Amino acid sequence: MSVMTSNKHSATPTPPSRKRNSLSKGKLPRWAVPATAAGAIIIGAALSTLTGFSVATFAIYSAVLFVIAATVLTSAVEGKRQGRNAMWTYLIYGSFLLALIPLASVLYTVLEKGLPGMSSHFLFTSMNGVTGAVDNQTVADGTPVLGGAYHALMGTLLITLWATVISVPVGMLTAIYLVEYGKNGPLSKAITFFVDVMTGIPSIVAGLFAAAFFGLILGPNARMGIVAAVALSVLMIPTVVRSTEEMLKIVPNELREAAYALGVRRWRTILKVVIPTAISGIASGVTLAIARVIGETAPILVTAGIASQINTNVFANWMSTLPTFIYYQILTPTSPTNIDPSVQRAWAAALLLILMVMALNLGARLIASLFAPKKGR
Amino acid sequence: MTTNALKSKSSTSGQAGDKIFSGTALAAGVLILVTLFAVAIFLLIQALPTFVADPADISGGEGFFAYIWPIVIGTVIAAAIALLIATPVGIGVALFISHFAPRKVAGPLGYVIDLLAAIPSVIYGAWGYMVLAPALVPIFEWLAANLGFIPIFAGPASQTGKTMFTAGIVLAVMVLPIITSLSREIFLQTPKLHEEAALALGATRWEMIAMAVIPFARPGIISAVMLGLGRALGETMAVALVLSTGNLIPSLIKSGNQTIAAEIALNFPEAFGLRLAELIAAGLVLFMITLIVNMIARGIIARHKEFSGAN
Amino acid sequence: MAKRIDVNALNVYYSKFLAVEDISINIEPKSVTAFIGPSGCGKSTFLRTLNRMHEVIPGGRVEGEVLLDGDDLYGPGVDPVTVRSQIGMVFQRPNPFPTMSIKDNVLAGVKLNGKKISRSDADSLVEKSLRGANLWNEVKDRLDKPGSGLSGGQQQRLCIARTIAVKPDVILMDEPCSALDPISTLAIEDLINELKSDYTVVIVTHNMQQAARVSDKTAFFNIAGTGKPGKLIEYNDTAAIFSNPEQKATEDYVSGRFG
Amino acid sequence: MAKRIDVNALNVYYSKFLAVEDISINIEPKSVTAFIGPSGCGKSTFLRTLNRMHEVIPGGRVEGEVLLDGDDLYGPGVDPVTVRSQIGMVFQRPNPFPTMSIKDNVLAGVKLNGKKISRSDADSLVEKSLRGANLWNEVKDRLDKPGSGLSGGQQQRLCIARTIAVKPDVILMDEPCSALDPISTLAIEDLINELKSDYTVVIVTHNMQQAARVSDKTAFFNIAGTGKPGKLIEYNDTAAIFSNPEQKATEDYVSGRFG
Amino acid sequence: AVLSVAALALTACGSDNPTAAAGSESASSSAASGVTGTLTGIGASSQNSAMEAWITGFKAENADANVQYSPDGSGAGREAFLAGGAQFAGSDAYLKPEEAEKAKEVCGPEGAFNIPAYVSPIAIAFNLEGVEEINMDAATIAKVFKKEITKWNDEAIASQNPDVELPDTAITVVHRNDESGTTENFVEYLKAAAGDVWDYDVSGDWPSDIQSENAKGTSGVVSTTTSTDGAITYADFSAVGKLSTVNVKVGEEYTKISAEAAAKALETATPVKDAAENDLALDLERDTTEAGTYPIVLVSYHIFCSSYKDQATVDLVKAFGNYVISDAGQKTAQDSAGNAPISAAISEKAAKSIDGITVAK
Ligand SMILES: Nc1ncnc2c1ncn2[C@@H]1O[C@H](COP(=O)(O)OP(=O)(O)OP(=O)(O)O)[C@@H](O)[C@H]1O
Ligand SMILES: Nc1ncnc2c1ncn2[C@@H]1O[C@H](COP(=O)(O)OP(=O)(O)OP(=O)(O)O)[C@@H](O)[C@H]1O
Ligand SMILES: [Mg+2]
Ligand SMILES: [Mg+2]
Ligand SMILES: O=P([O-])([O-])[O-]
Repeated sequence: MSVMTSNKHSATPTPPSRKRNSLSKGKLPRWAVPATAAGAIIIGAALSTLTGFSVATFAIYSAVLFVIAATVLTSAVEGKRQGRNAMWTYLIYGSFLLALIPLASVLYTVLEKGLPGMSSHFLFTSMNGVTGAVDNQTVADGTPVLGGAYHALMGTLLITLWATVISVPVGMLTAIYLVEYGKNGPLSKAITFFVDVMTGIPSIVAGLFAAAFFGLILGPNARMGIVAAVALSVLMIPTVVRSTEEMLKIVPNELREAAYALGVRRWRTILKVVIPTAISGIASGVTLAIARVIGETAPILVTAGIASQINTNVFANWMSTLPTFIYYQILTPTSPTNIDPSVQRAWAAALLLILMVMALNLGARLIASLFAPKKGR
Repeated sequence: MTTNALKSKSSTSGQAGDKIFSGTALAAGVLILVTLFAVAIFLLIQALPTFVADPADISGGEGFFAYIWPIVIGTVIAAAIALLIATPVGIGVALFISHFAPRKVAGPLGYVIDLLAAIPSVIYGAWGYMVLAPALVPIFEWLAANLGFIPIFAGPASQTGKTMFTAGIVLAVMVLPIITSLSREIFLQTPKLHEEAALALGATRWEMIAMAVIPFARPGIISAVMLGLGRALGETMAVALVLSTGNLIPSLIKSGNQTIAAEIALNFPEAFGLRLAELIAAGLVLFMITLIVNMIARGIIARHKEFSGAN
Repeated sequence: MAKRIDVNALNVYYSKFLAVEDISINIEPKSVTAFIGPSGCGKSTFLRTLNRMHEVIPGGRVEGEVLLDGDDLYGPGVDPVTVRSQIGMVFQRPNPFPTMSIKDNVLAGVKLNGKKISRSDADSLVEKSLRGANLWNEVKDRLDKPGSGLSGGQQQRLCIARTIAVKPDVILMDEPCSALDPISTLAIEDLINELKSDYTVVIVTHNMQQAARVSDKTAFFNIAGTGKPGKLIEYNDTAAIFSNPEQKATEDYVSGRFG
Repeated sequence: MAKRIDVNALNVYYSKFLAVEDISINIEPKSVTAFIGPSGCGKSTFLRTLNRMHEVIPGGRVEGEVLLDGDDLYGPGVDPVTVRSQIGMVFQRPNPFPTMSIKDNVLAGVKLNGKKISRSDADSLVEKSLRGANLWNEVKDRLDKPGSGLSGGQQQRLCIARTIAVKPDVILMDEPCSALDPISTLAIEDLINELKSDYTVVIVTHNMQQAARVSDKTAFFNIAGTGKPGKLIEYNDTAAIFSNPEQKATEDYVSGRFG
Repeated sequence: AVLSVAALALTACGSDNPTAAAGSESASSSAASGVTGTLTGIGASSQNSAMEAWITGFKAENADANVQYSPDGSGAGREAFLAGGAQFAGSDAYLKPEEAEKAKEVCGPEGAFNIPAYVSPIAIAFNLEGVEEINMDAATIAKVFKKEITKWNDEAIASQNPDVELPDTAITVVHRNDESGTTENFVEYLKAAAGDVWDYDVSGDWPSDIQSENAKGTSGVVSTTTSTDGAITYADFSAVGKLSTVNVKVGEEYTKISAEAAAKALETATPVKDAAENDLALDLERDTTEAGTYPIVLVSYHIFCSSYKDQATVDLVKAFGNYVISDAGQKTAQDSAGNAPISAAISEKAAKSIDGITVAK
């Protein structure tokens, strides 16, 4: 029925009497989608103004209108299936754009507030000796803010490193047990189940547990980096196990069989065939797990204490991490009367933490791409 | 025939490698069980005073149950909002990266979304009350004015925007990368054979996804959502900073409600004695919630086991 | 229902690699055409361009025209989905949907069309298609079991059943019998003969006997060397190709004297 | 190097399902034995019990004995890995390792077990194995490229090269040529003939001509109906099976008059 | 791996002397006094800023000594102290009798004692455009925070502020959502001074019957109040920033909040009944009528053991405890935290108590 075809095909010898391509009948012209989008935006703006203009309602109205209109239009012209396809396509694009909003907003906030505080002084000094009086003085004089996050940066690196050293082997081995050895036995079912339960341990509980556990061994309130690392491990392990398990599961059995048939031992098959095949997914899982705990505050407070000095020994004395640093700079500013220096330090530290995880992410991707299944010819 | 030549000595040394490896793997699994068991014991012992105490001594004065159930509901509400938003969006984003975005940009895009996981919860909290909450106030007002007859949107809307709804959104943003990252990796692993089978039958891209990709990835998606749920249930600092807490109320756009994790974080510093036991008991309850939810999820996965995607 | 296919000067690329060069071929409706040629010469690649499955591979693209009853498959505004629902395909490796039951696998393509299909119609379509693929007897008791629990040959026949269930105009088969035993192979060959009366069938095969048995016309592809593109060497009536080929290479190949 | 295989009263199960029942067969060293039979009759299943690959499938188990030069593969204390390094296997579906280059795929059996091998030894082993599998010329310029970028037939030959590289005593092949063109098929058949002088070869095939061409002895398997176990119907010299079978079913099958 | 490389690369280049560049304090001039070791304290966050100043000042005088303090909260501090996990606690409340009893387990038969170390007035702060100062009596404050008075131009407020033009803005009460010493002291005042209106129990938790806006921590309530027109809250005076404050009616006059007025409140405080001789726990007279006194004051204590295991610890505790209550200590805290100093009389008594710390037998 519809004559909206845009197929003006140049004449070709065979067959002679051809007017238009029947395969392209009922296709929306190229301009239709942008036109619908424009229309949706205009009507969205109008509707939003009617109810008191705000960017949010404007965006919501426009997006909803666009998806409905584009779907209906595509359905009418190209058929119901294409309509449904179009709808889901727009919804999926939409969900991506939607996810970008908070990301952009958070990143903008962190950059805007954190950049002014980023300096080499901030990066390479601790908070040792920086008191409210110092902050009051800098505010009064208008000089650059003193004190930095070096001690917290070191704490974060070391504690996270130790947590990773503990949880990645344990988590990956557990996942390997579940997928390769467990064979759905009662033990592996129990582990799978309780690993899921473990994901729901509130972080503070993990901290209290680690503190209590080390308390039994080392006496009350033994706070140091390694205790925090154990607490973080409790939080990290389930993520590592879960993501590794899922990635191992989708490695095709054919590959395992191919290796077994070559007389390769099971553990070598796992290490050399299964894991490399799944490494990209595993690496993102581990990165995710690290990212998940690197920003933890509550469990660190009760396990590593707080320090304003540099401490690079996780087995003795208190330690600060970037999140606890941020937390205290915001909640108990160094100078209550002049909170700006503290706020600036907090956001700069947040920016630093994000940059760190970004670097980590890049590193993980690099590792993954070195091992990942080779593509192409 | 006297001895079996296949049982040669060289093989026993090789077998040791297998034994050690599987033994280590088993040990790792058992370690996790032991740890969890220890956590449970720790929680039980520390929480015990709560259950033997005089109900009048418990916060609120009416016993532990009366104290805990409103925040249990609050926890469930917050996690539900978070998952209701994050699950479809997360899967959508994962699909976008795995099957819609041009290959060249898909990698970096995934990376960008993963960045959301890198932001510390304190920062989410700060962003939540400084940026998100004020931005939501007009929407809450609109909801109260137009949909106020629905109890969850009953007005008057909060003037600061620090509501359950806001907390739910912050949690959704926090769990989004967890869901996205895991589902994306699985979507990318969907066998090309099956995708091509669907396409060759004349499936549109969406139909191909519904036919080959989603069923293949289903158990993985459920795992991803479970991981996200764990985070949503257990998140402390962000909720503590974003939510204007209070008694349990149905409206999501007024201040009120509380979650277990935030209750613990907010009161732990000043808690001692029985109050501390109460908070730990609350942690125990959260533990149980996770247990129950996971049992349900496992049930769903098990029901479809026969049709699992592997091979 | 059957349609003719005319290919004009088609080049097929994997990114920058030209895998198949300058193919022109006319495939008659209601006929069976066999593609033969040594491994790696681009038979599968070329076959996949006939229902636009080639572009599914990242970097996969074509130059030239493929006309289905005169309509260019690659014309502007042509939706590959329309193309593929008219031109069905059976792959070299069996690929049933592992998450679907045998029955749902057969109905997968039919259900796509969104047409409501009654239970009894569905059942009879399933039976007809499975019988057509010579699989009915083996699976009739376990239609609700997953398709992945079948043997390799059974899986391949399931895929054939799935493709014929949607009644396309053209059916492309990439070595459909390579995993089958002689009985199933014969059944499939019978099926191809039957299909011919309504559909256009194109089949890739390594089995000369099979090509000789089932096809009306045969196209011989060859490749000059690694990294070189595959080319269509000769295309003629099957009888001619096997008994009286024009090209030396063809003769060598069909007589097994090649290489 | 070649070893004999004696199977006594072997039952093969998938969990509770008895897939293959009561097989007794003696396979001579330095011979080629072909397994033929209709799809789903348990050829692959039985073949996999000969190098203990069957137990890799969850629920897979056997009853009975398989003797390799008199030693029971399933005897107590026998390490399946030892068995598999002596009895190699090529699968129905090509399965190169996607993370490895072509070269590493060939060396997989050696390298994955952590054996040290000098560069030049490795290179010559790769060339020898690839030549043996008739793939050398096609891939010699891209040994460092991933194995997954090859055509189906090339992949299968790569898998054959990988298997012969570890120099097993017995080689099991599950339809190794089903994805190959006649030239490669011929090459593989030549290879099998060559291997015979040193190894024991067992091959599953759907191709009667192939069985007739390459094998010394042929075993015909059949299945009474769905859900029934597969059985060994007749086992004899290939010539006898094809020209003068004892059983009616065998005769029907090899003459294509079956079913 | 990435982490470890980064860690190694960075270890070499950090500095513990951030203030050196500005030259405001020289790190090298500290005198070696003989006290050594690390003193661990856990407790109130209210003292944190002051504590940072004390630690810095103390270390400047005692190069070989270190003090670490974790502002986990008063309850956590007392809990840790009683479990032997900290040598002293900072607490917004003195030890309760049963806690004092328990302290004997870790501190020996003499138990522990409280020293007021940090005093700070709690401001009732609000954000109302164009209004700088407002007068309220206790009952009005209680009614506002109980949400019985909901408008800024309510008659009850207007009658006390004839000179102020009050807008018709709704009052948004902002309270702490975490359990807090600030809340406890504030509601203690309301209960004492306006008990007929404020009929809730005194506790660090805000009464759950009053549903209102809330936020975590002093900085949380201040920032929420600052961004909400018509909001009112209570917070440590040093932290209220740009917010306006309420003048509280004491006797017949309205007292404007100040450190001096707060210090005065401390002078009128009475020692806790039945306290041991060395214990300086105070009960503040919240309903005082003495003009010029600001009664909403938070006193935060340092809790020490009467005896410690070894001489080194005793020396360290004594040195630090004495520094805190010394004029120099109180001055440096005031410079940093903006609190009120303790009076000379209390300082003198405290010094005596601290000097009485002995080595356990
Ligand atoms: N995904 C791909 N990317 C790049 N090159 C490819 C890809 N698939 C196949 N090729 C190359 O394209 C050429 C033709 O491959 P094709 O699979 O079409 O061969 P074929 O004739 O079907 O062989 P066979 O009979 O073995 O199936 C070969 O050189 C192959 O290596
Ligand atoms: N993993 C499995 N689980 C359960 N049953 C299986 C499994 N694999 C195969 N079977 C069943 O075992 C029987 C024998 O299968 P097998 O794959 O050995 O047949 P085959 O003779 O190799 O057939 P083909 O020639 O098609 O490859 C069939 O009925 C099949 O359905
Ligand atoms: Mg092919
Ligand atoms: Mg088979
Ligand atoms: O010092 P606070 O107890 O009010 O946090």
